[in-house]
Amino acid sequence: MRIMSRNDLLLFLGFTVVVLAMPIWLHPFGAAYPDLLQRFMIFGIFAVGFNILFGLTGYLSFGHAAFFGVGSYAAVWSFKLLSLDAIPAMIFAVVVSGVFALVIGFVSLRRSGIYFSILTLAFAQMSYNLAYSVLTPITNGETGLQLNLNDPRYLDTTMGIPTAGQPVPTLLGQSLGGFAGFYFCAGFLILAFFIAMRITNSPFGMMLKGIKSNQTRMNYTGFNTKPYTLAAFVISGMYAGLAGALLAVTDPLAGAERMQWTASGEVVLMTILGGAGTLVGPVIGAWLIKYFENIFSAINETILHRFFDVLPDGLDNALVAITSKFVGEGWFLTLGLVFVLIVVFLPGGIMEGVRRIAHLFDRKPKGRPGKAAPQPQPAE
Amino acid sequence: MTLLKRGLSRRRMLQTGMAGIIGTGVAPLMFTKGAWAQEFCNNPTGDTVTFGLNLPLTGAYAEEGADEQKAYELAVKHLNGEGDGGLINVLTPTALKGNGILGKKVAFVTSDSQTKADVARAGATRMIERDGAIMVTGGSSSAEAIAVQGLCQEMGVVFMAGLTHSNDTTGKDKRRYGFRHFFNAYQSGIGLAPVITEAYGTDRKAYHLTADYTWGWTQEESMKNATEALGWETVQAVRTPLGAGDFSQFLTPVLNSGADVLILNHYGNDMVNSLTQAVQFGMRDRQANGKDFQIVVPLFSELMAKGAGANIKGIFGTSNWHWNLQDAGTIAFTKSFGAAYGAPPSQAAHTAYVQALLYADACERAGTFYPPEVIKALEGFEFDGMGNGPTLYRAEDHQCIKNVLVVQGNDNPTSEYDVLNIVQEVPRDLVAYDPAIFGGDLGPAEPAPMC
Amino acid sequence: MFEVIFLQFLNGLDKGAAYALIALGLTLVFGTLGVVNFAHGALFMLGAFCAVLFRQFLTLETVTLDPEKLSPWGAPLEIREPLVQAWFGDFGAVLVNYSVPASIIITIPIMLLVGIGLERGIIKHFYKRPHAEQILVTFGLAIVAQELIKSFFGPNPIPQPMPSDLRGAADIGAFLGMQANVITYPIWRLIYFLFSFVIIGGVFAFLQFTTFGMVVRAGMADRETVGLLGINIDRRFTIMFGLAAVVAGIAGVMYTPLLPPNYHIGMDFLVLSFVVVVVGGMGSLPGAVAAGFLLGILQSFASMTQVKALIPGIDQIIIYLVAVVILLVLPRGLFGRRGVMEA
Amino acid sequence: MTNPNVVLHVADVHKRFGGLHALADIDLQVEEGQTHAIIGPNGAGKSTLLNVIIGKLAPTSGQVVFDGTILTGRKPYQINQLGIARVFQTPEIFADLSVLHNVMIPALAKRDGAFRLNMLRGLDSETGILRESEDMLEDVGMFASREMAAGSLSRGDKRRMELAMCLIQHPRLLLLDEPTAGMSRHDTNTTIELLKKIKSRGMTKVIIEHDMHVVFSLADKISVLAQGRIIADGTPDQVRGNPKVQEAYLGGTH
Repeated sequence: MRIMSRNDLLLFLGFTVVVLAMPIWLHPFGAAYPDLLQRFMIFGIFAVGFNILFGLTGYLSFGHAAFFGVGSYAAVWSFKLLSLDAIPAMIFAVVVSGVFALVIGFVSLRRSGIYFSILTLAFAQMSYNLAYSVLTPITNGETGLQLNLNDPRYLDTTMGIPTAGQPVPTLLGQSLGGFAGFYFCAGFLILAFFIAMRITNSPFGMMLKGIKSNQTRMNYTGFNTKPYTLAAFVISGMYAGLAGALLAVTDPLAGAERMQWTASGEVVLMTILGGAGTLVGPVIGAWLIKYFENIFSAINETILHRFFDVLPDGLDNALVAITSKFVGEGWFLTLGLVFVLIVVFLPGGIMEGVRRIAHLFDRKPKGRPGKAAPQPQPAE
Repeated sequence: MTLLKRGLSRRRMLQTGMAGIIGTGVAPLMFTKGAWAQEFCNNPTGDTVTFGLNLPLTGAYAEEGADEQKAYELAVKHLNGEGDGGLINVLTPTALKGNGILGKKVAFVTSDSQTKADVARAGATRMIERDGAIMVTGGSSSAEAIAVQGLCQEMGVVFMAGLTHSNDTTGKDKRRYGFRHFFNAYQSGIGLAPVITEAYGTDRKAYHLTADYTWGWTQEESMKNATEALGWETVQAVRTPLGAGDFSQFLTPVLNSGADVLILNHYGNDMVNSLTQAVQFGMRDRQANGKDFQIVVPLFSELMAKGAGANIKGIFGTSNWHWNLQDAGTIAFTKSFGAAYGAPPSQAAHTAYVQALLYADACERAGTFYPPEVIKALEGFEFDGMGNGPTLYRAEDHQCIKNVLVVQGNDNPTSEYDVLNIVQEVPRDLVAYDPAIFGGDLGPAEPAPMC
Repeated sequence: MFEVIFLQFLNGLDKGAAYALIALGLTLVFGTLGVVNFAHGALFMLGAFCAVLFRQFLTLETVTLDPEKLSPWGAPLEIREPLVQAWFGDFGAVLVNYSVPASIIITIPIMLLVGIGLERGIIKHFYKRPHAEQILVTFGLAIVAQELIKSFFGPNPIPQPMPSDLRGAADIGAFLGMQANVITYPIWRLIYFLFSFVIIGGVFAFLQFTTFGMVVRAGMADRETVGLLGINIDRRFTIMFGLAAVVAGIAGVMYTPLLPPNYHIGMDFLVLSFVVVVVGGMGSLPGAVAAGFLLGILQSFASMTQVKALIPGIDQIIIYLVAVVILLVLPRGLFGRRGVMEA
Repeated sequence: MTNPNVVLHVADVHKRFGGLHALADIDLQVEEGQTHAIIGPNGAGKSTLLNVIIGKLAPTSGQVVFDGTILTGRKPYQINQLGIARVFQTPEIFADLSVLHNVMIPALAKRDGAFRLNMLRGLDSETGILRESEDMLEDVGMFASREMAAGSLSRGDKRRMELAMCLIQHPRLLLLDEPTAGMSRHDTNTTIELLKKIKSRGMTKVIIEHDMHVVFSLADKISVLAQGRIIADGTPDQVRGNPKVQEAYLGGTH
């Protein structure tokens, strides 16, 4: 029995190499510093998980940030109460967010279409507002949940592991700051990608695609679609929880903002931008948005002047004046424009663009459609 | 892993990475010399040091953030010996020479914290890791300050808090690497309560509307304790979400609650909105319990007063500093800032400017950027000339102890900036307190963490 | 206790009117064009900034520097002279005072143009595309709009004073023959409430009693049949989108004295208005209005201390909680039709 | 009533929509292995009857019994799992997926039941299902287009594929709702051949059809529906000669 087809194996190996080599190839782009690299990994996981629900199953959740946030809170509580080791925190976070997703999914999946979206949005906003106000004893509200010197850490105490200085998460005693943190997250992204790949190519994955394509037919074909959608919802919630936990591992603070609807909207944007329903698309979308947010936003007029240096003075200044509206603080404007253009011209996202370009070079009819890159039809 | 981490964590070269590809299209993998000699986070090896300015440029406290940014830019200029030197000339004692810090020119990077703790922390991380910031400063919400100073403790980078007024910043959440020049809610309560009880009488019933986060809570608690000690009664304290915008549903219950004073523990745009809306509800024309209904805003700023316009007239509050104080430091700073930006500085700008100078001065006195030494230089530092009278950076909790201003909205402003009158300068001995009452633990300075 | 409840009810009506008004435009677009318009909040915001622009224009000043005198902070003293205001003579001062309601005059054509331009330029290409894509493209447009406003007007709210005669509170209690000075409510909020009522009533009357409205309603029910009758329904739908933009825009204008507008105000309203529309039932105008008032009143009452003492945190979640309960009990909201947006 | 060969029994079914009596007193018995056609003019209630059988509509009164099991009140997927498959009037297919996958999905439903969390096994290693699906496509003559996206097929091919999707489940009862509607003559004939072929496998079928040519070439038994009632029942020859039927078809349509 083959573990995966040759194409899939190539895709997986390629992906692994690209991810692990990021500190090298991102260097010329100014993005090879640990914090951003960690975010690339974390939001990549988030988007891959979201894609299992949205891209494969066709359910547009507008409240996925809730699971992300719950994952973060659970991880920080594990650091505070159990141990500074990352592994128990991750397990705890994934379990808690899975249970949370089970409850919310069970209720929300009673409706479909935009009614489902609004239900998930409502649940997420409730979680956010409660985290902000009455749940303050658990979440520490707007300030965010942090680690303290005098946290109990029962597991560490019983095992006699001392902490020196400001407590930070570790992996078997190794600190997870900087590049160690990146490789830790990268391992999880690769694992998450691998599992998503298996799910996509499994009978279960095909059922999800079937549900997205034609739920009526699924019912008349003898499938009880409810448990399938619920399973997809929970899996994707667990992915979000994993991502949230990783964010807490690399930076042990959990704030309520990461549960707000704008954060949910962001993962939708990532997935669509990259290409919903494809495997690598969401990851690319996540990277692109995070890159924009962190690097594009840092370009200031000095850098622009250097860029337009070769041009005559007047033109130089005019160009700087125009372009500066789109970079730095204006990066969000650029993102909005890119987004509109993508939706208008490339509904399948960046992956559709890649495919179209590949098609130009390769006129031969492709075998096996809808395999690694199925038709990118984001359903409602 | 350590080897790789050290090798690549020389991020100074990454700072220009983006510029590199844009400008030249080539990207040499350069490893700065001396990467192995680094013994603390972002030890500056070139001829510049970089400050990380973490500013709320959008969100509820954006006005303060913009003013802080101006102040930091001015401070950097003055530190580098440009401009009129500003407060460097009046700070006593001072080790500053106006040639940068320890001979290195000061540069800065900024990040928009959006008035959100999460974002502020991410921005600080970015500035430390990508831009190699030696020190992080700024912010105008306590949530941001607490989140960022926790991070700075982990990273081993000194954090000079901007505007943060919660008791927790130097109380239960205090950190060895975090320092606060601004005063706090407790001091506001102590300073303000005698003034308002004298003005409005000791038989008053107060209704609190409180921003629902660390600053609001401690502000509410401090005001409650201070006013109740002087005879006031608290009818109700209601928490409102940060950035609520429309406060009408929280204001209507105030009208017939039996209260005759409304205390707005809000700041920034929230305060502008809640105060404006309270006035629209007729609260300032109202009678309750046979007395004129009053509104108190415990923490005031000129920027908020400007935003609230005529609604602010006659309302009491406290400030860290105000530009029309008449000491040499204030005059020098106001002149310098006014000349540069055409408007007088706000208290947020002032505290930001002073923090930048104090950090630079501490480095000079310590003779190194090594954070534990800088921290030692700041702890227990007693100075004067920065506009607040004699000031002590307390070693026990990193809180500055200095005079507190009680201010009142100006009834007859002569310009759009002349919005506040100083009613009283409460001497620092009166607002000093035992650091132990708020608990917390600073944690160790050494070993200095490696970011 | 009565006056407390009465006031809270009044506040609920006031909030509800605002919600209903913004949801009305949203549901108008959905009901006629079948487009889920996430840019609706941005239209509200653009309207608000029409008021800002109008006032900034009216209060343009000439600035001359007086090098002789210095301000207290050391800059040369500025002497400001009103410029535009002076063109209107004595009327200028009145115009400045009433700048917010007066700016409706420029808001209507601007928003109509914006709406029609948006529909012709982008939205019309999305009629046949999936709702998810409509959401995404309009969301992108909303981001673009708000970022443009941010880069021109800055990130901070710009206060718009209400006319001086309409400041302060009206004594409704005394008006209704009750004890004076107990039930008072801000005049502008009462005006906003009445304004919402008039606009909502106007839209209903327009759809109910004009030929144009009848055609549009027929088109809402069955677009193809109306098209077969040889009526150019597309052009009418374009005008409907423009109309929705105008409704959102003037709602934004009138809201500015209550909440100083900044670039983000539309996004803050967006989620809420969507919840209102969905609770009302997608595409149902009466549903949107009813849900707006329902949620407004419930939100206001949930903020009462007595209620919060009973259920802590209820004021934070009431809207979403009601939305969840209604959607679970009534799958298509209060007045929703079957089969709409369920696929 | 107790004919042991009866596999589907629609017993005294009534269906009202508000005031409209869509089905009245329907009693229908389908015998094992037979092809039972239901014909009738437009609006006679044919589709309603089919929807009642398949569980999409609940009857106002009466019940549907399949092989001793009451179908009424069961969900569509449960009814399918009992061995009833359905071809729709407008093909219900997975337009985004390849033809092969369209056929594999029902095969998996047959094997794995209504729900199975089968997510770590690759589709490629489901060799049994794969071979079965390819064989089935060969049977219906669609093997060549197995990699095409189903949505891009011609109408006739979609219908053939949908038939294959049903046949691969080896249902005991197959319901066909106008299997040749909108087809060209050629496609209709191919479909008839196909249905004849599977008839030899002994599968029970209920066909709703307009096209008399199709009905008379396939059906063993015919029920004629008019205005919600069964007006005639019998072999093709019996029905052909029935004056009531002629009236319903000729006189009933103005």
